[in-house]
Amino acid sequence: MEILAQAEYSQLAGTIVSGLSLGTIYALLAMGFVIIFKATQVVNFAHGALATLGAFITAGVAVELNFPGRFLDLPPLLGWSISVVTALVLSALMGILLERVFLRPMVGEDLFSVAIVTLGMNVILMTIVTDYIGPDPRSMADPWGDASVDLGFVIIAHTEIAQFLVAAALVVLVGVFFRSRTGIAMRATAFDQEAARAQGVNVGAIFAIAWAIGAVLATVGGIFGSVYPRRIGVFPDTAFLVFRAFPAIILGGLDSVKGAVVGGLSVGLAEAAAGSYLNHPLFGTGFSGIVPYLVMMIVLFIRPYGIFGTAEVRRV
Amino acid sequence: MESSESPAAAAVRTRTIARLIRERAMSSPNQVALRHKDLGIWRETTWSRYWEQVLLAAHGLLSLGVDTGDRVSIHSEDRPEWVILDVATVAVRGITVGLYPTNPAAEVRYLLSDSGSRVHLAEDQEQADKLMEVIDALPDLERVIHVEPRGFRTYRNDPRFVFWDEFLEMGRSHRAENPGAVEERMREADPDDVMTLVYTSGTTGPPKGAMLDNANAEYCFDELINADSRMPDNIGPNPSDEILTYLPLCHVAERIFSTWTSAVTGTTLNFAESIETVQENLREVQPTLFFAVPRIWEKLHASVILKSRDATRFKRLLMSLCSALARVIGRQRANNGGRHTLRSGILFMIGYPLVFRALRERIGLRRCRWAATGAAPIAPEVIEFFHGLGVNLYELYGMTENAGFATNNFYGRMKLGTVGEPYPGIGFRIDPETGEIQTRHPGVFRGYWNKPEETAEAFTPDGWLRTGDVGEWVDGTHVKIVDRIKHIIITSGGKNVSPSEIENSLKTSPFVKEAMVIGDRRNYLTALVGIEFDTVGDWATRRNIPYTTYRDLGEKPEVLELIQGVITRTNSRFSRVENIRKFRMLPKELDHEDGELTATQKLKRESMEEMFEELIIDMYSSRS
Amino acid sequence: MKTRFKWLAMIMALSLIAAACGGDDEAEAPATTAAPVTTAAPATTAAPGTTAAPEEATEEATGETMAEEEPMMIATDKGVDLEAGVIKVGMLSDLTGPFGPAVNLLVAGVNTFWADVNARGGVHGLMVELLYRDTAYSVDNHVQFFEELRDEVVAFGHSTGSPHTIAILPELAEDGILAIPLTWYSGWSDPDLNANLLSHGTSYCIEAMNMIGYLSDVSGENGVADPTLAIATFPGDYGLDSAAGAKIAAETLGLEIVYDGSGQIIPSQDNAPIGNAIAQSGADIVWVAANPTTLAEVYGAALAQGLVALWSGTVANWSPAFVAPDSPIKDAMTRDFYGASYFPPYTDDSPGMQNLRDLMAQYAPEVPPIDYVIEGFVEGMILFEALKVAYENGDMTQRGVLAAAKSMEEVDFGGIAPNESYVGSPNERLQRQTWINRPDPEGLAAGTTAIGTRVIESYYTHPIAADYYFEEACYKLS
Amino acid sequence: MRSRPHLHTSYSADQALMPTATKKVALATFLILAALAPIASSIPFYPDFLGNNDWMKLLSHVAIFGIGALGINLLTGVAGQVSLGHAFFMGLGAYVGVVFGAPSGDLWGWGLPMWIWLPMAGIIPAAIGLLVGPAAVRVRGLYLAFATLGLVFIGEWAWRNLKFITGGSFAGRRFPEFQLRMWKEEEPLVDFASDGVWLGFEISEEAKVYLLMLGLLVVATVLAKNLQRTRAGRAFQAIRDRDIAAEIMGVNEFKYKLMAFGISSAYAGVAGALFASFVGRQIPETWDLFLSVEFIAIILIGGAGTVSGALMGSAFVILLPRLVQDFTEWLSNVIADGEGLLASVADAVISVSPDDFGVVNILPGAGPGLSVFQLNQVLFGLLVILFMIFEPLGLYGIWLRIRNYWKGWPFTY
Repeated sequence: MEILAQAEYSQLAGTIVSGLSLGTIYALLAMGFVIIFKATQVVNFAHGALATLGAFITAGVAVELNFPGRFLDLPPLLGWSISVVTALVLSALMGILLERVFLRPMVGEDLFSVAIVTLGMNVILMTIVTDYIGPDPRSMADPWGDASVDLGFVIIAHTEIAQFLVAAALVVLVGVFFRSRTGIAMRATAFDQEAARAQGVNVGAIFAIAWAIGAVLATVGGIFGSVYPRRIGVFPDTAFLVFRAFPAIILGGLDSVKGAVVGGLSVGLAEAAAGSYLNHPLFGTGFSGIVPYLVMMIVLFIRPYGIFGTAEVRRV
Repeated sequence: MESSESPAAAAVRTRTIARLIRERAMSSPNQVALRHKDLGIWRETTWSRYWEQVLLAAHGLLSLGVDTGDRVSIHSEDRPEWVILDVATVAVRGITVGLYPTNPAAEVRYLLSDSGSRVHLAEDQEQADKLMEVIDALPDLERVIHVEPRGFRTYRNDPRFVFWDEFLEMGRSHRAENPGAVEERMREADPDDVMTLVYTSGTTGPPKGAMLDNANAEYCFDELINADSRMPDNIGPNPSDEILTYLPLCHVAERIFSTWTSAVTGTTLNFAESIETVQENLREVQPTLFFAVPRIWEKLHASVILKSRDATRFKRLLMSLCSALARVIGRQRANNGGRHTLRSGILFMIGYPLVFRALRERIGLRRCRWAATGAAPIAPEVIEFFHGLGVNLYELYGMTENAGFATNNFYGRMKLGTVGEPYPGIGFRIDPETGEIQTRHPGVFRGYWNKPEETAEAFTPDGWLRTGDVGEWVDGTHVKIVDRIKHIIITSGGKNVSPSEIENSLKTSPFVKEAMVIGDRRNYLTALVGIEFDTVGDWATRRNIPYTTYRDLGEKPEVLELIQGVITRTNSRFSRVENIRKFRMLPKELDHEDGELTATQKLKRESMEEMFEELIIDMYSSRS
Repeated sequence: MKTRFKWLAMIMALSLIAAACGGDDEAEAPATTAAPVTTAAPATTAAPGTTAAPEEATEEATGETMAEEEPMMIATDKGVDLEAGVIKVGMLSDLTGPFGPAVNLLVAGVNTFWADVNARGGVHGLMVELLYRDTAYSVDNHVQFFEELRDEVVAFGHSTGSPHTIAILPELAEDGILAIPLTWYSGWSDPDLNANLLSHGTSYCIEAMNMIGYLSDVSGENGVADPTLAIATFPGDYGLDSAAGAKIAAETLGLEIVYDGSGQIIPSQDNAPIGNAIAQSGADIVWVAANPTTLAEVYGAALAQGLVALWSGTVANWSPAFVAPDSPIKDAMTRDFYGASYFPPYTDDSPGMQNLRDLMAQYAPEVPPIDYVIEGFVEGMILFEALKVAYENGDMTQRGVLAAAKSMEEVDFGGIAPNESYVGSPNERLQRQTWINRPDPEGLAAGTTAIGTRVIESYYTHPIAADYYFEEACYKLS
Repeated sequence: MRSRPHLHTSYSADQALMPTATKKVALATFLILAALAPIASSIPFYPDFLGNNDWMKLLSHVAIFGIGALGINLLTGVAGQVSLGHAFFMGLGAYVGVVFGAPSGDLWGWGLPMWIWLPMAGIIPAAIGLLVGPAAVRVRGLYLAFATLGLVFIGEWAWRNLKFITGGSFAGRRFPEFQLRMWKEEEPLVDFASDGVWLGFEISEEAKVYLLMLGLLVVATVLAKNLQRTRAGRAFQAIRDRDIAAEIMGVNEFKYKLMAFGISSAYAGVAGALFASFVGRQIPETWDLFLSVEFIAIILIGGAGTVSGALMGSAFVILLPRLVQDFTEWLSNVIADGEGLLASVADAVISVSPDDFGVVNILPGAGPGLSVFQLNQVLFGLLVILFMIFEPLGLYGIWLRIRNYWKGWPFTY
């Protein structure tokens, strides 16, 4: 009896851990998506490609280039961190480049036309990334390996702990950023591009910053989506994480960073819970995968603009 | 029905327009007689329905007690009801009095009291409001019919007002009680019955109502409208022709060209929505016969030039080539009496598929087989241009007092710069002393309504009508109009100058809308110029010249320079004494209601000189 | 366009490497060439009799009526141009879809094989030209490209995907065209399906039987008498066929299935709950038929929960990245994993494999030493044989090639794969051998193995598989 | 009035589908030419390749997607409700069709004739669309797009699990063939699923299917075009342009949005059923998000809100990959035969042999750089992007510009 209760307890704990682990990845991807949308009015269908590309760049820097390991003999965590930061800078530049080349000409165009452009970007990026990744997953060479801590009732991998810490730090950083001068300028731009421009905000720079932040967050999400225990390296299917993050984005509200975090975590928890508990044959195969969408649809029915989303002002 | 009458009776009978329309309704009841645009759709009225409506309206008039010789006035834009009431009035031997829709209240008062109208048609609230301002001064006025129901709330309890549909209802019940009453009245019609009073626009003095009787009209039917020879291939107007009615129907030209032509020859009348939409309506209707005043031709001409400037490089190139082509063709034709020469024919075959066909489609004259201009002088370049496009445009000359009957450029014998030859068989002469044109024929009017003195003045002692226009013979066959007698400028140097010739030359520029040449008893000529706001505005926008109002735009140095260019160009065509030395821009757009223009958009020179006295004094005093 | 986005639609038997025996008593097989020797079944065709020595055979068969220098009369219709000396072969490949990376390597093998054949005179002097079409693993593209090539080629060198191949079966039958399916679906043995197909290799179903049987023996040796079994697979023919095999084995051996996740692994979704569930079930043996990333996901989750079991799966699950030096699961995998494959590894020392390695080095030096290319060679060899026989039969029409292919009695791959036969009953032809591999991180690091495994059993057939009698597909595609 | 195209004497004339004789003649010519494609080789000056089976298939594909695009165009282009749920309704239609039309066997199938299963494939999705509609009407703009995206995932889950209908994930099932029967007779009245002789011409199976699809497309187009000029069609546009204003003017927003959902779903269902039968076999994964996105791309590329845009868009999206493929094939031939400037330029970026350097590797298989097939994909993505950047109004915008160029002749407006 007691053993059974113990097992149930640990299943619950395990579910919460894996739900949070999934949720933080969703939250990171959703935050990047929302920041890009908010600042530039672009629905970025290439966000999955950004995540994959970022993770691939990380693998390239850390493993193929072996930077900075080839020059310096640093402790694994420090060395790897430098690799990741380097990769993040490269990803940010990539994001800026993409925005400048493909999306700047579309400023002012219809939302969905712009979305189609990002879809085209997605095709191009994914084709190239897939070609370069090749047939096998590319290792992230993270310093944690398969190490884990056993808390008795639940086992947590070191990568998951790192993931929680990094995600929390990034959420705080984004929060701080939005209170900075640039962040306020970005909020102004999101509110009214013309007015922001009139106030002397360099809207082009804001777009670039938004894409840089979006690409960085996507990369971090991509990295954590590609390490143990989730994966053993980056593979093109990392991109699919973003489609799974869509309900999180909508749930929180398309233009709410806070919503992205809350949405990401709740969707991750709901999905993990469904995976653990809703496995009766009646639910069929893969029910947990649609739970986020069900939750999203119910929320939308009650709050048509998501939990934290701004209700669009309807004018005649 | 007709045939049942005795030939003797038929001989006595006069062919009024009412009778002609009844005949049409009998012979081709289901053909389209009228077309008007209602909520975007051209509604059609057949001849039988047309006649039916006329009959109801006539009965309605009878029920209102309209008697022989009573005046029925119509104050409305062109619309079927105008024509129906007009014909109905003629049917009951009444007299139609037309008012310009732009007539302000004061003029309404004058016209109605002068004519002593008993029944009045006020189209809509606007006209009714004008009427109501002055109605207390109109003791003769008994009933007011209105066509538009909207806005008549305030007059609902006024027993004088009757809505058109109710009016027809009254006619219907009157007909039920008195069947054949209208026919009876029609049978009594006499050639001497005055059928309409056409008020002259009155460039000087108050308008005078010219009386036209049935005999005048009948002469016009036979000799003018049915004169096949004036049209290409000797094919006169016929039921397959389409006419666009858009000039005020109270003007004699439009009445002859629309109502009368349609009644005599069975052509279909298409009513334009308003004068502003003429260009669009033209494209829709693509009339086969088209009469327009010079102002319209100038506008069409200007729009072609303007739009081609906006076109893409290739189209612009093509257009400039084809305009050059059109000029060559036009000149060739003009020199050949309006017919093609071999060379112009070949050139036309090149230009037609490339541009002319599409261009004519765009301006609405693709199917136009005969077009005319009159009522005011026109620049020869414009006629030449349209001839180049293949539009047979002829200038003709006539006036209210002679039922539009004087000269015409007959097909194949046209001469550019003239108003054509006198109609065969009419009395036509140019007074050798004054150069005034005088006519005498059965179409000449009976006299001015209630104005025996003016009537007497209108005729020479030997009974010829004084037209007031100075003319001269060209090649002994054609007549050239120099100007109104009263407008001729005699400079202090003693030279006679015709201002309208110079003014028209100025107005060929798309930038000039109005021009008035001044110089009577002065040392030199000057001009007041009004710009075409749209085109000059467009021109300014292209050059990034900011402007606000009409006045502001007109006073821009760049615009002054532009107009100076136009004047310099015109000066080069005239002798030195006819050159304009100075000019000033008109500070406002001229308007009928402000008294600067007549209802037919002619300059009221005297009032203009009064109004812009300061400008004129400035031109003759300052050194610059 | 749709399928171009379908990155993760995974499935299919990525099982691209494999083997099978065959090389036992046929020792005389020529060691110098990659081309195997075939004997055609004499009765299957009305064409002139063929033997292993084509030139002489032709002369004999045609007798004195034919002048020696006069060329043989060859019937052709589509895809063969005798004057230009070209044979065109269609390739319906997933080059940019979910299996693109693997299929591209496989295709490198195919290209190398035919480059070598053409360099050495082609098929009786006819050069073989391959017309590739990228289906991106979509059924509608597959059908469309089939239609595009249908009248251009003499046969299809491969056709990726089981539902895809089944979709074109009616048209294949209509025209009598031959195709080599690039899947190892057990249903290909069904006479209803294989009339136009030349399947090869051990099916997913039998592979699972061999592996479960083997692991049950290993468990017994380890002292676990009644091991419990957990199954987790993709949906579709690959996953479900292989799950069906595992279940047949479990039933025969009386193993308890404590977790049945057949068809539960969905590549686009979070599969960690499956790993958690397997960990909860406490299974001793786990059978997975998925792909490397989803296996890693399931395995990672179960491992994080502390499960230690014998993990096994098809070759399509395996990636050298598992045991790469910086892999987080290198040690655990080395401890836990058993892999099945149906041909020997690239490093095998058979003469055929030696020749293959030489050719790869000569024609495609940039391609890493990887087992996928073996499948490319196997396909090429089958088709090469079929074309040769058809030529010798004097009928290189589409139907002629099909008939020739279906008459091949013993196709010898020179040790790079088990021999295949295309005559006889399904059960006589059934391939039952499996190679059993263990992870080998040292070998990978040292470069002695390309794929990070070493063979522990060759030509292995567990009694369950040996006794298996084919009646219908283990998993039926309707 | 003959030769007076702008003189409308009634509203029906004003709203006529084919206002001018020129338009009628042009359309009739186009349709006749399209209908003659199967016998292209026996018509002089007609591009022969169009009659080949693979082009017949491609053009049928275009027609089917055209029908589907008309549906999404109605909902998204005309009524302004962006839906990513189109693939769901297409799948639904396909499976309704197969249940009604496929012969019974291992999986559900009632073996009813085509005149039943095809309409049912429209009716039942329309009914489901009406059921889903009320929820969707509440949600606006992007949120609606993502809400309907949920439908696709729920649909995928359903198709995966309804194995007795769909055949299961990555397994799929056969779909009924195009055959016209009165009832369940052995011999079909008209058999589109086998080669035969029609009017003395050898008509292949593919060509027959093409003719059938062409006919259905014409019917679907006429219906769609007709709908746009009805009261409902105008109401849709009013809702799209200014929903509140429309409501104030008495347009019942709820009713018309629902109606748009229903009709669009019916089109999707029919297109789905046709597509499944056309390919012959479909796996549940066909009806995924990317199919929906493809349709949005079709109408955006074609020009949202216009019937001709929907058709041009589907032709573009379906035919572009083929054209890109032919282009790269031609390019590789140019390099292979190798003389001239183009060949050397192309050679610089394309590697034709393993030891050659270049961004693109013309050989399939592993090698340096992108394979030619990957190049196709990149080009496709690039073309879509460039298209949207340079012609945001879509193909219809281009058509409009060409038409206006001539319409305004000799002016520009």
